[in-house]
Amino acid sequence: MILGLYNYWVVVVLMMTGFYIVIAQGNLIKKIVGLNIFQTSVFILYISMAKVEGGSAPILTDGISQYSNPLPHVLILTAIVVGIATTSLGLALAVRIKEAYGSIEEDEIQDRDNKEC
Amino acid sequence: MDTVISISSAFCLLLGSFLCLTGGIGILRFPDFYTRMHAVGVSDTSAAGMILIGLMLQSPDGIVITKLVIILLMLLFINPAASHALAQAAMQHGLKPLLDKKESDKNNGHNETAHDRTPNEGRSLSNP
Amino acid sequence: MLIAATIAIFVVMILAIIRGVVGPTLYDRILAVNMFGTKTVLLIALLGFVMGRPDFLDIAMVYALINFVSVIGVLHFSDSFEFSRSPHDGIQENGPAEKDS
Amino acid sequence: MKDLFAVVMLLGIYGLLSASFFVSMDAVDVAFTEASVGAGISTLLMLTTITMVGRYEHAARHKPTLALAVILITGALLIYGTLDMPYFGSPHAPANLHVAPQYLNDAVPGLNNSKQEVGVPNVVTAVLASYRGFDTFGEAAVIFTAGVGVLALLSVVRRPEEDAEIDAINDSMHQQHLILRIVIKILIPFIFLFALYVQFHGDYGPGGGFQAGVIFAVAIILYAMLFGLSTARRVINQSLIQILAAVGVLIYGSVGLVSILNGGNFLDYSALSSDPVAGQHLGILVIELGVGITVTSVMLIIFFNFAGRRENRRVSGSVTGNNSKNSSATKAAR
Repeated sequence: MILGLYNYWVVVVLMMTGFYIVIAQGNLIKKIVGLNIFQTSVFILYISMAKVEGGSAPILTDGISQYSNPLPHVLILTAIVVGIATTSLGLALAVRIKEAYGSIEEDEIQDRDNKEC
Repeated sequence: MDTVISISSAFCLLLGSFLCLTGGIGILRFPDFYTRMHAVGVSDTSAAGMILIGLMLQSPDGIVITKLVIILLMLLFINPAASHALAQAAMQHGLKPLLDKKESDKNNGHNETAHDRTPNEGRSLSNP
Repeated sequence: MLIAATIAIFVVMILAIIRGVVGPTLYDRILAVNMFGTKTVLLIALLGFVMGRPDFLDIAMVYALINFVSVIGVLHFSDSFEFSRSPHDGIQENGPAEKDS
Repeated sequence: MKDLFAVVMLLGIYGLLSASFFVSMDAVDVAFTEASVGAGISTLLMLTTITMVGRYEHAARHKPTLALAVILITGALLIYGTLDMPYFGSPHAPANLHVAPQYLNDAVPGLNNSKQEVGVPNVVTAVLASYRGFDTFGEAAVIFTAGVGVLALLSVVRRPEEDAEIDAINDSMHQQHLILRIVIKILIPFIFLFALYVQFHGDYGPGGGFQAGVIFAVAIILYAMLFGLSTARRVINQSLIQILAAVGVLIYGSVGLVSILNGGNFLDYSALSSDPVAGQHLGILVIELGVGITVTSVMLIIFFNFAGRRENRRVSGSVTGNNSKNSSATKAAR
């Protein structure tokens, strides 16, 4: 059944939404939000690949023999924390750009750069 | 004993879901912010309490019950405090409740201006 | 019964999202987020029971906490929001609420 | 949407939603992290940024057709690519066949006659801290670097006379928050207790250094928001947390060095003790502690710098801010 692939389609739609925001919006904060959505779509891709039919959370107890795959969980767990670190770095850059240029809109920044050259 | 527990747990869960739904409909249908907040603030806390009690009755061992009690206590602490802070902030920021609107709509236009002016003046005094 | 409660909470979450998207004022959105957070706590507690492993209630606790923190944070920052910088300040605060009636 | 505030609120809802998705996908540890990070800290940081850069975007968008075309083509190609992927939830997917069963077997004592290597029930913690210890070391270093980066970009030199002014603003603003302050005062010790539980219970349940670090940081951020930033600065010394951020990474690295000195490989915890399993337990505990310290202090560094920058701007712009507030009040009164 081709419908068994629906998780990937959700991921693709989310990823493209984030991608669209990143390339089509001029506002830097919105671009960071777009990157966040893109990032989350990758998280969802990994986590949905780790799910095993009939499996349970990978914390061992008696009486359960089927567990989901723990490896993608580990990768994503660290990726989330690194993601917040990079996001905060991006936001810090946005604040500095606002202070230097007085705006966080892409084209206004471009205009000012062109004028100064 | 088992049947009593399961029936009462089911009752609690159903009541909780019903309260939840009323809160959801309330947040969507009520006309202004304060009424919406009333709907959410009241139904959220009681619905959460009901559902958690329902779960407590079903839980297999002590540690789960303890955790549920902790969650319930946290919600009982946090929800009213958050609602209070929210309402206070909204009030201080000058968001008016929609109290006089209906009456003044029934009456003539003169009344409306009089009603509108009073809260605004109060605000400019309190918020110089 | 657990399933029924889960579905009810799902429905309410959708309603809260609608209010968050529509929400004419700032505070409506905060309220929607707060409500959504509480519902998430309940949903996770319920999901633990539905999946038969109710020992993961720690997550629900974290949610309750984080929800509170974010509401407080939003209020703290919205207090000092520089609304005055925007040209349509008064309209944003009063206009839509009156339109609703 | 023009209102960036609404965008951030919806992002917060999105974070909560994706976290509940992770729970339903059995990834409890990930959900734990996403809950505290995605829904809590990132929303707060975004809000702080918005208060600094302005709430509304005002540029008209340029033609989105090209962007739309690009994403449609890319999306179509990606969907075509998924046709070869294994089905959702299939136990025979390649990702589930290679190393993962071995990790699970190693953790279960006596299953398939495997020797017990790590002996930690939470497989995620075992993989995170032991099998992929190098990776996690790298992550800790990345977080540390991000903290240093934010410090370099946003740190402000504070003049003492401004402090008094900031204090005055804070006092006037926080008079109203009496109820919240009391609730928070009651709550904060329990939050710390809970963070410690998450930190040291990570071997047996969901949790670990990353999550506990964030919870610690959240408690302190809560305090800083309600009692004023300078009060929190007095409680938690700025240079202390900068040192602690480095100390966390150093703890992690030195565990690796100690295991080399004991005759093992780098980060091979079995060498830490005469009993390999006890050594693994010890190693995992210590490096989780290191990760927790690093995450806490980096989150605090980030928050304090953002908020400190914002307060400084507010003090310097307070005159104009008051004027415009008055004008808007009069406008509303008219």
